[in-house]
Amino acid sequence: MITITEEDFNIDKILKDAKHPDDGAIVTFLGIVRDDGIAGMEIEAYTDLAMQELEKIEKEALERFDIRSLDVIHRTGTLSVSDNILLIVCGAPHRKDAFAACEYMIDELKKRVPVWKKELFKDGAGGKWVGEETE
Amino acid sequence: MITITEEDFNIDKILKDAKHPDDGAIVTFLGIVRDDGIAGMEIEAYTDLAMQELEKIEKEALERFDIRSLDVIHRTGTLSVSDNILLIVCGAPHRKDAFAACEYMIDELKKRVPVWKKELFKDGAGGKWVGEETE
Amino acid sequence: MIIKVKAFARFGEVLGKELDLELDSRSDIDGMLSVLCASRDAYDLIFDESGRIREYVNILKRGRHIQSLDGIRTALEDGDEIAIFPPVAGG
Amino acid sequence: MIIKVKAFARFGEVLGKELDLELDSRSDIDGMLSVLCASRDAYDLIFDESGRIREYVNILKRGRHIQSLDGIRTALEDGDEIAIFPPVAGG
Repeated sequence: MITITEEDFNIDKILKDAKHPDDGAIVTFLGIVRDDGIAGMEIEAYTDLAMQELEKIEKEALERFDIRSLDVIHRTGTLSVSDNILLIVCGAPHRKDAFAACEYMIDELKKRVPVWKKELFKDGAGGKWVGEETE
Repeated sequence: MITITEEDFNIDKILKDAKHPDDGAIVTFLGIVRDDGIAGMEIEAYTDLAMQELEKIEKEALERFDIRSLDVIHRTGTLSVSDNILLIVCGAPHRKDAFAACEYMIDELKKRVPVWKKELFKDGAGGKWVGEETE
Repeated sequence: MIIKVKAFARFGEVLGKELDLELDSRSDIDGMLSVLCASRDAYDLIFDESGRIREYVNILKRGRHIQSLDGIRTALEDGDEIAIFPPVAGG
Repeated sequence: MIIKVKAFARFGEVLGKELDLELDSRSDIDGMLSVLCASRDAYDLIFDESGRIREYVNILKRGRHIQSLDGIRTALEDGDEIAIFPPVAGG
Protein backbone atom coordinates (compact mmCIF):
# COMPACT_ATOMS: atom_id res chain seq x y z
CA MET A 1 0.00 0.00 0.00
CA ILE A 2 1.15 3.51 -0.82
CA THR A 3 0.40 6.32 1.61
CA ILE A 4 1.33 9.99 1.77
CA THR A 5 0.33 11.51 5.07
CA GLU A 6 1.17 14.05 7.75
CA GLU A 7 0.64 11.40 10.42
CA ASP A 8 3.36 9.35 12.06
CA PHE A 9 3.12 5.56 11.76
CA ASN A 10 3.27 2.49 13.97
CA ILE A 11 5.87 0.19 12.45
CA ASP A 12 4.91 -2.87 14.51
CA LYS A 13 1.39 -2.71 13.17
CA ILE A 14 2.52 -2.17 9.58
CA LEU A 15 4.90 -5.14 9.78
CA LYS A 16 2.19 -7.31 11.30
CA ASP A 17 -0.18 -6.40 8.45
CA ALA A 18 2.55 -6.93 5.83
CA LYS A 19 3.22 -10.53 6.87
CA HIS A 20 2.29 -13.18 4.33
CA PRO A 21 2.62 -16.93 5.02
CA ASP A 22 5.11 -17.19 2.11
CA ASP A 23 7.37 -14.57 3.68
CA GLY A 24 10.60 -15.51 5.41
CA ALA A 25 12.08 -12.02 5.32
CA ILE A 26 10.81 -8.49 5.77
CA VAL A 27 13.24 -5.68 5.03
CA THR A 28 12.39 -2.19 6.22
CA PHE A 29 13.89 1.14 5.30
CA LEU A 30 13.15 4.00 7.66
CA GLY A 31 14.26 7.47 6.64
CA ILE A 32 14.56 9.91 9.53
CA VAL A 33 15.50 13.57 9.92
CA ARG A 34 19.28 13.71 10.36
CA ASP A 35 20.69 16.41 12.58
CA ASP A 36 22.82 18.37 10.11
CA GLY A 37 22.74 21.34 12.47
CA ILE A 38 19.11 21.99 11.56
CA ALA A 39 15.99 22.64 13.59
CA GLY A 40 13.94 20.26 11.49
CA MET A 41 12.56 19.73 8.05
CA GLU A 42 9.55 20.72 6.02
CA ILE A 43 8.36 18.18 3.49
CA GLU A 44 6.15 18.97 0.55
CA ALA A 45 4.67 16.57 -1.98
CA TYR A 46 2.82 16.83 -5.26
CA THR A 47 0.55 14.23 -3.77
CA ASP A 48 -1.46 13.00 -6.78
CA LEU A 49 1.57 12.48 -8.97
CA ALA A 50 3.71 11.14 -6.10
CA MET A 51 1.08 8.45 -5.42
CA GLN A 52 0.99 7.50 -9.10
CA GLU A 53 4.77 7.33 -9.36
CA LEU A 54 5.14 5.30 -6.16
CA GLU A 55 2.53 2.84 -7.42
CA LYS A 56 4.44 2.58 -10.69
CA ILE A 57 7.72 1.83 -8.88
CA GLU A 58 5.92 -0.69 -6.65
CA LYS A 59 4.61 -2.46 -9.76
CA GLU A 60 8.08 -2.52 -11.32
CA ALA A 61 9.55 -4.00 -8.13
CA LEU A 62 6.83 -6.68 -7.96
CA GLU A 63 7.72 -7.67 -11.54
CA ARG A 64 11.48 -7.56 -11.06
CA PHE A 65 11.84 -9.32 -7.70
CA ASP A 66 10.25 -12.33 -6.02
CA ILE A 67 8.47 -10.36 -3.31
CA ARG A 68 4.98 -10.58 -1.79
CA SER A 69 4.43 -7.01 -0.63
CA LEU A 70 5.93 -3.56 -0.87
CA ASP A 71 4.46 -0.78 1.26
CA VAL A 72 5.48 2.86 1.33
CA ILE A 73 4.50 5.65 3.70
CA HIS A 74 5.90 9.11 3.01
CA ARG A 75 5.21 11.87 5.47
CA THR A 76 4.75 15.53 4.67
CA GLY A 77 4.66 18.62 6.88
CA THR A 78 7.04 19.93 9.50
CA LEU A 79 9.27 17.38 11.23
CA SER A 80 11.91 17.53 13.96
CA VAL A 81 15.33 15.85 14.16
CA SER A 82 14.97 12.04 14.38
CA ASP A 83 11.31 12.14 13.30
CA ASN A 84 10.22 9.49 10.80
CA ILE A 85 10.07 10.72 7.18
CA LEU A 86 9.62 7.61 5.13
CA LEU A 87 8.93 3.94 5.67
CA ILE A 88 9.39 1.21 3.06
CA VAL A 89 8.44 -2.35 4.02
CA CYS A 90 9.13 -5.26 1.71
CA GLY A 91 8.10 -8.86 2.43
CA ALA A 92 9.53 -11.78 0.44
CA PRO A 93 10.11 -15.51 0.73
CA HIS A 94 13.89 -14.92 0.77
CA ARG A 95 16.01 -12.07 2.03
CA LYS A 96 17.98 -11.21 -1.12
CA ASP A 97 14.81 -10.20 -2.97
CA ALA A 98 13.51 -8.27 0.02
CA PHE A 99 16.74 -6.26 0.30
CA ALA A 100 16.97 -5.67 -3.45
CA ALA A 101 13.35 -4.54 -3.82
CA CYS A 102 13.57 -2.25 -0.79
CA GLU A 103 16.71 -0.61 -2.19
CA TYR A 104 15.12 -0.36 -5.63
CA MET A 105 12.13 1.46 -4.14
CA ILE A 106 14.19 4.01 -2.22
CA ASP A 107 16.63 4.60 -5.10
CA GLU A 108 13.82 5.19 -7.62
CA LEU A 109 11.78 7.21 -5.14
CA LYS A 110 14.67 9.64 -4.71
CA LYS A 111 14.99 10.04 -8.48
CA ARG A 112 11.38 10.09 -9.60
CA VAL A 113 8.83 10.91 -6.92
CA PRO A 114 7.80 14.59 -6.63
CA VAL A 115 8.60 15.27 -2.99
CA TRP A 116 10.83 18.05 -1.66
CA LYS A 117 12.54 18.72 1.63
CA LYS A 118 13.43 22.04 3.19
CA GLU A 119 16.00 22.10 5.97
CA LEU A 120 14.85 24.55 8.61
CA PHE A 121 17.50 26.79 10.16
CA LYS A 122 17.93 26.80 13.90
CA ASP A 123 17.46 30.56 14.34
CA GLY A 124 13.96 30.27 12.91
CA ALA A 125 14.87 32.40 9.88
CA GLY A 126 13.64 30.24 7.03
CA GLY A 127 15.57 27.36 5.54
CA LYS A 128 17.08 25.80 2.45
CA TRP A 129 15.47 23.44 -0.03
CA VAL A 130 17.50 20.25 -0.41
CA GLY A 131 19.04 20.02 -3.87
CA GLU A 132 19.00 23.79 -4.37
CA GLU A 133 22.78 23.92 -4.64
CA THR A 134 22.52 22.25 -8.06
CA GLU A 135 20.37 25.05 -9.42
CA MET B 1 22.95 -4.46 21.47
CA ILE B 2 22.95 -8.21 21.02
CA THR B 3 20.15 -10.25 22.57
CA ILE B 4 19.20 -13.92 22.47
CA THR B 5 15.82 -14.50 24.04
CA GLU B 6 12.63 -16.53 23.98
CA GLU B 7 10.59 -13.32 24.15
CA ASP B 8 9.04 -11.52 21.20
CA PHE B 9 10.09 -7.92 20.61
CA ASN B 10 8.50 -4.52 20.01
CA ILE B 11 10.07 -3.13 16.87
CA ASP B 12 8.77 0.42 17.33
CA LYS B 13 10.48 0.63 20.68
CA ILE B 14 13.74 -0.84 19.37
CA LEU B 15 13.80 1.59 16.45
CA LYS B 16 13.08 4.51 18.75
CA ASP B 17 15.98 3.47 21.01
CA ALA B 18 18.28 2.92 18.02
CA LYS B 19 17.86 6.46 16.69
CA HIS B 20 20.96 8.64 16.84
CA PRO B 21 20.96 12.31 15.78
CA ASP B 22 23.53 11.48 13.06
CA ASP B 23 21.22 8.87 11.53
CA GLY B 24 19.30 9.52 8.33
CA ALA B 25 18.54 5.88 7.62
CA ILE B 26 17.61 2.84 9.65
CA VAL B 27 17.48 -0.48 7.81
CA THR B 28 15.78 -3.40 9.49
CA PHE B 29 15.84 -7.08 8.65
CA LEU B 30 13.09 -9.18 10.18
CA GLY B 31 13.30 -12.95 9.74
CA ILE B 32 9.98 -14.73 10.22
CA VAL B 33 8.80 -18.34 10.10
CA ARG B 34 7.84 -19.09 6.48
CA ASP B 35 4.98 -21.48 5.89
CA ASP B 36 6.75 -24.29 4.03
CA GLY B 37 3.91 -26.62 4.94
CA ILE B 38 5.15 -26.77 8.52
CA ALA B 39 3.46 -26.38 11.89
CA GLY B 40 6.21 -24.15 13.18
CA MET B 41 9.83 -24.09 14.13
CA GLU B 42 12.00 -24.88 17.09
CA ILE B 43 15.09 -22.76 17.50
CA GLU B 44 18.08 -23.73 19.56
CA ALA B 45 21.19 -21.67 20.29
CA TYR B 46 24.58 -22.25 21.87
CA THR B 47 23.89 -19.01 23.65
CA ASP B 48 27.30 -18.07 25.08
CA LEU B 49 29.15 -18.63 21.84
CA ALA B 50 26.35 -17.14 19.72
CA MET B 51 26.51 -13.92 21.75
CA GLN B 52 30.29 -13.78 21.33
CA GLU B 53 30.10 -14.38 17.59
CA LEU B 54 27.32 -11.83 17.07
CA GLU B 55 29.34 -9.24 18.98
CA LYS B 56 32.34 -10.05 16.79
CA ILE B 57 30.30 -9.56 13.59
CA GLU B 58 28.83 -6.34 14.99
CA LYS B 59 32.34 -5.04 15.63
CA GLU B 60 33.44 -5.98 12.10
CA ALA B 61 30.43 -4.16 10.63
CA LEU B 62 31.13 -1.04 12.72
CA GLU B 63 34.69 -1.02 11.36
CA ARG B 64 33.73 -1.73 7.75
CA PHE B 65 30.75 0.59 7.31
CA ASP B 66 29.89 4.12 8.38
CA ILE B 67 27.10 3.15 10.76
CA ARG B 68 26.09 4.35 14.22
CA SER B 69 24.36 1.28 15.63
CA LEU B 70 23.75 -2.37 14.88
CA ASP B 71 21.33 -4.30 17.07
CA VAL B 72 20.44 -7.97 16.86
CA ILE B 73 17.74 -9.96 18.62
CA HIS B 74 17.58 -13.69 17.91
CA ARG B 75 14.74 -15.68 19.39
CA THR B 76 14.89 -19.28 20.55
CA GLY B 77 12.18 -21.76 21.49
CA THR B 78 9.08 -22.91 19.65
CA LEU B 79 7.59 -20.53 17.09
CA SER B 80 4.58 -20.60 14.78
CA VAL B 81 4.27 -19.59 11.13
CA SER B 82 4.81 -15.81 10.68
CA ASP B 83 6.31 -15.45 14.16
CA ASN B 84 9.37 -13.24 14.46
CA ILE B 85 12.68 -15.15 14.55
CA LEU B 86 15.33 -12.51 14.16
CA LEU B 87 15.59 -8.75 14.10
CA ILE B 88 18.58 -6.77 12.86
CA VAL B 89 18.44 -2.97 13.11
CA CYS B 90 21.15 -0.79 11.62
CA GLY B 91 21.25 2.99 11.92
CA ALA B 92 23.56 5.10 9.75
CA PRO B 93 23.92 8.63 8.41
CA HIS B 94 23.29 7.35 4.87
CA ARG B 95 21.26 4.48 3.51
CA LYS B 96 23.91 2.61 1.51
CA ASP B 97 25.92 1.86 4.64
CA ALA B 98 22.80 0.88 6.58
CA PHE B 99 21.74 -1.59 3.88
CA ALA B 100 25.25 -2.99 3.46
CA ALA B 101 25.85 -3.47 7.18
CA CYS B 102 22.45 -5.06 7.72
CA GLU B 103 23.10 -7.54 4.89
CA TYR B 104 26.61 -8.19 6.20
CA MET B 105 25.19 -9.04 9.63
CA ILE B 106 22.58 -11.49 8.33
CA ASP B 107 24.98 -13.12 5.84
CA GLU B 108 27.66 -13.68 8.48
CA LEU B 109 25.12 -14.71 11.11
CA LYS B 110 23.88 -17.50 8.85
CA LYS B 111 27.43 -18.74 8.30
CA ARG B 112 28.99 -18.34 11.72
CA VAL B 113 26.54 -18.08 14.61
CA PRO B 114 25.71 -21.34 16.43
CA VAL B 115 21.93 -21.39 16.09
CA TRP B 116 19.83 -24.20 14.62
CA LYS B 117 16.27 -24.47 13.39
CA LYS B 118 14.02 -27.50 13.36
CA GLU B 119 10.98 -27.47 11.11
CA LEU B 120 8.08 -29.04 12.98
CA PHE B 121 5.83 -31.38 11.02
CA LYS B 122 2.12 -30.68 10.92
CA ASP B 123 1.06 -34.10 12.20
CA GLY B 124 2.95 -33.45 15.43
CA ALA B 125 5.38 -36.30 14.75
CA GLY B 126 8.71 -34.58 15.24
CA GLY B 127 10.47 -32.53 12.63
CA LYS B 128 13.56 -31.97 10.56
CA TRP B 129 16.63 -29.93 11.41
CA VAL B 130 17.35 -27.34 8.72
CA GLY B 131 20.58 -28.15 6.89
CA GLU B 132 20.38 -31.87 7.72
CA GLU B 133 20.18 -32.77 4.04
CA THR B 134 23.83 -31.84 3.68
CA GLU B 135 24.90 -34.39 6.27
CA MET C 1 -10.00 29.99 -19.91
CA ILE C 2 -8.76 29.09 -16.46
CA ILE C 3 -5.56 27.08 -15.91
CA LYS C 4 -4.67 25.77 -12.46
CA VAL C 5 -0.96 26.11 -11.67
CA LYS C 6 0.69 24.28 -8.81
CA ALA C 7 4.27 25.17 -7.93
CA PHE C 8 6.38 23.26 -5.43
CA ALA C 9 9.36 23.76 -3.13
CA ARG C 10 11.20 27.02 -3.85
CA PHE C 11 9.13 27.54 -6.98
CA GLY C 12 6.03 27.61 -4.79
CA GLU C 13 7.60 30.24 -2.58
CA VAL C 14 8.41 32.50 -5.53
CA LEU C 15 5.45 31.84 -7.86
CA GLY C 16 2.78 31.01 -5.30
CA LYS C 17 1.87 27.44 -4.39
CA GLU C 18 -1.42 27.22 -6.20
CA LEU C 19 -3.00 29.75 -8.54
CA ASP C 20 -5.69 30.00 -11.13
CA LEU C 21 -4.48 31.81 -14.23
CA GLU C 22 -6.92 33.47 -16.63
CA LEU C 23 -5.45 32.96 -20.11
CA ASP C 24 -6.59 33.62 -23.67
CA SER C 25 -8.08 30.52 -25.23
CA ARG C 26 -5.52 28.85 -27.52
CA SER C 27 -2.71 29.75 -25.12
CA ASP C 28 0.24 27.39 -24.75
CA ILE C 29 2.85 26.76 -22.04
CA ASP C 30 4.96 29.61 -23.39
CA GLY C 31 2.05 32.01 -23.03
CA MET C 32 1.29 30.74 -19.56
CA LEU C 33 4.91 31.28 -18.47
CA SER C 34 4.83 34.88 -19.72
CA VAL C 35 1.93 35.55 -17.37
CA LEU C 36 3.40 33.49 -14.55
CA CYS C 37 6.88 34.97 -14.75
CA ALA C 38 5.98 38.65 -14.95
CA SER C 39 8.20 39.49 -11.98
CA ARG C 40 11.98 39.57 -12.27
CA ASP C 41 12.39 36.93 -9.51
CA ALA C 42 9.98 34.56 -11.14
CA TYR C 43 11.57 35.03 -14.55
CA ASP C 44 15.10 34.40 -13.26
CA LEU C 45 13.95 31.30 -11.47
CA ILE C 46 12.55 29.67 -14.60
CA PHE C 47 14.62 31.13 -17.47
CA ASP C 48 18.36 31.45 -18.05
CA GLU C 49 20.19 34.49 -19.47
CA SER C 50 19.44 33.47 -23.04
CA GLY C 51 15.72 33.18 -22.33
CA ARG C 52 15.59 29.38 -22.32
CA ILE C 53 13.84 27.39 -19.63
CA ARG C 54 16.48 26.28 -17.15
CA GLU C 55 17.43 22.62 -17.35
CA TYR C 56 16.29 21.74 -13.84
CA VAL C 57 12.75 23.13 -14.30
CA ASN C 58 10.06 20.48 -14.57
CA ILE C 59 6.78 21.48 -16.18
CA LEU C 60 3.96 18.94 -16.31
CA LYS C 61 0.52 19.14 -17.88
CA ARG C 62 -1.98 16.81 -16.24
CA GLY C 63 0.92 14.76 -14.88
CA ARG C 64 2.89 14.51 -18.13
CA HIS C 65 6.20 16.23 -18.78
CA ILE C 66 5.85 18.84 -21.53
CA GLN C 67 8.99 17.36 -23.15
CA SER C 68 6.92 14.28 -23.94
CA LEU C 69 4.22 16.60 -25.39
CA ASP C 70 5.02 19.65 -27.55
CA GLY C 71 7.45 21.40 -25.17
CA ILE C 72 6.68 25.07 -24.61
CA ARG C 73 4.30 24.89 -27.58
CA THR C 74 2.09 22.42 -25.69
CA ALA C 75 -1.48 23.67 -26.05
CA LEU C 76 -3.60 24.35 -22.98
CA GLU C 77 -7.27 23.77 -22.43
CA ASP C 78 -9.65 25.18 -19.90
CA GLY C 79 -9.26 23.31 -16.60
CA ASP C 80 -5.75 22.00 -17.26
CA GLU C 81 -3.54 21.49 -14.23
CA ILE C 82 0.05 22.57 -14.75
CA ALA C 83 2.70 21.60 -12.21
CA ILE C 84 6.03 23.33 -12.06
CA PHE C 85 8.85 22.23 -9.79
CA PRO C 86 12.60 21.90 -9.24
CA PRO C 87 14.42 18.52 -9.05
CA VAL C 88 12.77 16.13 -6.62
CA ALA C 89 14.42 15.39 -3.29
CA GLY C 90 12.20 13.07 -1.27
CA GLY C 91 12.94 10.05 0.89
CA MET D 1 37.95 -35.52 35.95
CA ILE D 2 34.58 -34.14 34.85
CA ILE D 3 34.05 -32.72 31.35
CA LYS D 4 30.83 -30.90 30.49
CA VAL D 5 29.54 -31.77 27.01
CA LYS D 6 26.89 -29.73 25.24
CA ALA D 7 25.42 -31.08 22.02
CA PHE D 8 23.07 -29.14 19.76
CA ALA D 9 20.36 -29.70 17.15
CA ARG D 10 20.23 -33.34 16.00
CA PHE D 11 23.43 -34.08 17.86
CA GLY D 12 21.66 -33.09 21.08
CA GLU D 13 18.82 -35.47 20.31
CA VAL D 14 21.19 -38.40 19.77
CA LEU D 15 23.94 -37.69 22.30
CA GLY D 16 21.93 -35.84 24.92
CA LYS D 17 21.84 -32.06 25.12
CA GLU D 18 24.05 -31.60 28.15
CA LEU D 19 26.03 -34.21 30.01
CA ASP D 20 28.86 -34.48 32.48
CA LEU D 21 31.39 -37.11 31.45
CA GLU D 22 33.69 -38.70 33.96
CA LEU D 23 37.01 -39.26 32.16
CA ASP D 24 40.47 -40.42 33.11
CA SER D 25 42.75 -37.49 33.75
CA ARG D 26 45.01 -36.87 30.74
CA SER D 27 42.15 -37.77 28.37
CA ASP D 28 41.90 -35.99 25.05
CA ILE D 29 39.06 -35.32 22.59
CA ASP D 30 39.57 -38.74 21.03
CA GLY D 31 39.14 -40.41 24.42
CA MET D 32 36.08 -38.32 25.16
CA LEU D 33 34.48 -39.30 21.83
CA SER D 34 35.02 -43.00 22.59
CA VAL D 35 32.96 -42.59 25.74
CA LEU D 36 30.41 -40.29 24.12
CA CYS D 37 29.90 -42.45 21.02
CA ALA D 38 29.52 -45.82 22.68
CA SER D 39 26.19 -46.43 20.93
CA ARG D 40 26.01 -47.29 17.24
CA ASP D 41 23.74 -44.27 16.48
CA ALA D 42 26.09 -41.87 18.19
CA TYR D 43 29.11 -43.33 16.48
CA ASP D 44 27.55 -43.15 13.02
CA LEU D 45 26.53 -39.57 13.62
CA ILE D 46 30.06 -38.41 14.38
CA PHE D 47 32.32 -40.81 12.44
CA ASP D 48 32.36 -41.93 8.81
CA GLU D 49 32.96 -45.50 7.56
CA SER D 50 36.72 -45.12 7.77
CA GLY D 51 36.55 -43.99 11.39
CA ARG D 52 37.28 -40.34 10.72
CA ILE D 53 35.23 -37.50 12.22
CA ARG D 54 32.68 -36.43 9.62
CA GLU D 55 33.47 -33.16 7.90
CA TYR D 56 30.35 -31.38 9.13
CA VAL D 57 30.96 -32.10 12.80
CA ASN D 58 32.06 -29.09 14.84
CA ILE D 59 33.84 -29.76 18.11
CA LEU D 60 34.80 -26.83 20.31
CA LYS D 61 36.72 -26.71 23.56
CA ARG D 62 35.87 -23.64 25.62
CA GLY D 63 34.56 -21.95 22.47
CA ARG D 64 37.55 -22.76 20.27
CA HIS D 65 37.45 -25.19 17.36
CA ILE D 66 39.67 -28.20 18.03
CA GLN D 67 41.15 -27.74 14.52
CA SER D 68 42.77 -24.55 15.83
CA LEU D 69 44.06 -26.55 18.82
CA ASP D 70 45.49 -30.08 18.52
CA GLY D 71 42.57 -31.73 16.72
CA ILE D 72 41.42 -34.98 18.29
CA ARG D 73 44.63 -34.98 20.33
CA THR D 74 43.53 -31.78 22.11
CA ALA D 75 44.08 -32.37 25.82
CA LEU D 76 41.23 -31.98 28.27
CA GLU D 77 41.25 -30.60 31.78
CA ASP D 78 38.80 -30.96 34.61
CA GLY D 79 35.87 -28.55 34.09
CA ASP D 80 36.35 -28.10 30.35
CA GLU D 81 33.22 -27.40 28.33
CA ILE D 82 33.08 -29.23 25.02
CA ALA D 83 30.46 -28.28 22.44
CA ILE D 84 29.58 -30.54 19.56
CA PHE D 85 27.21 -29.55 16.78
CA PRO D 86 26.26 -29.82 13.10
CA PRO D 87 26.50 -26.90 10.62
CA VAL D 88 24.78 -23.76 11.92
CA ALA D 89 21.44 -22.68 10.42
CA GLY D 90 20.20 -19.61 12.27
CA GLY D 91 18.59 -16.41 11.10
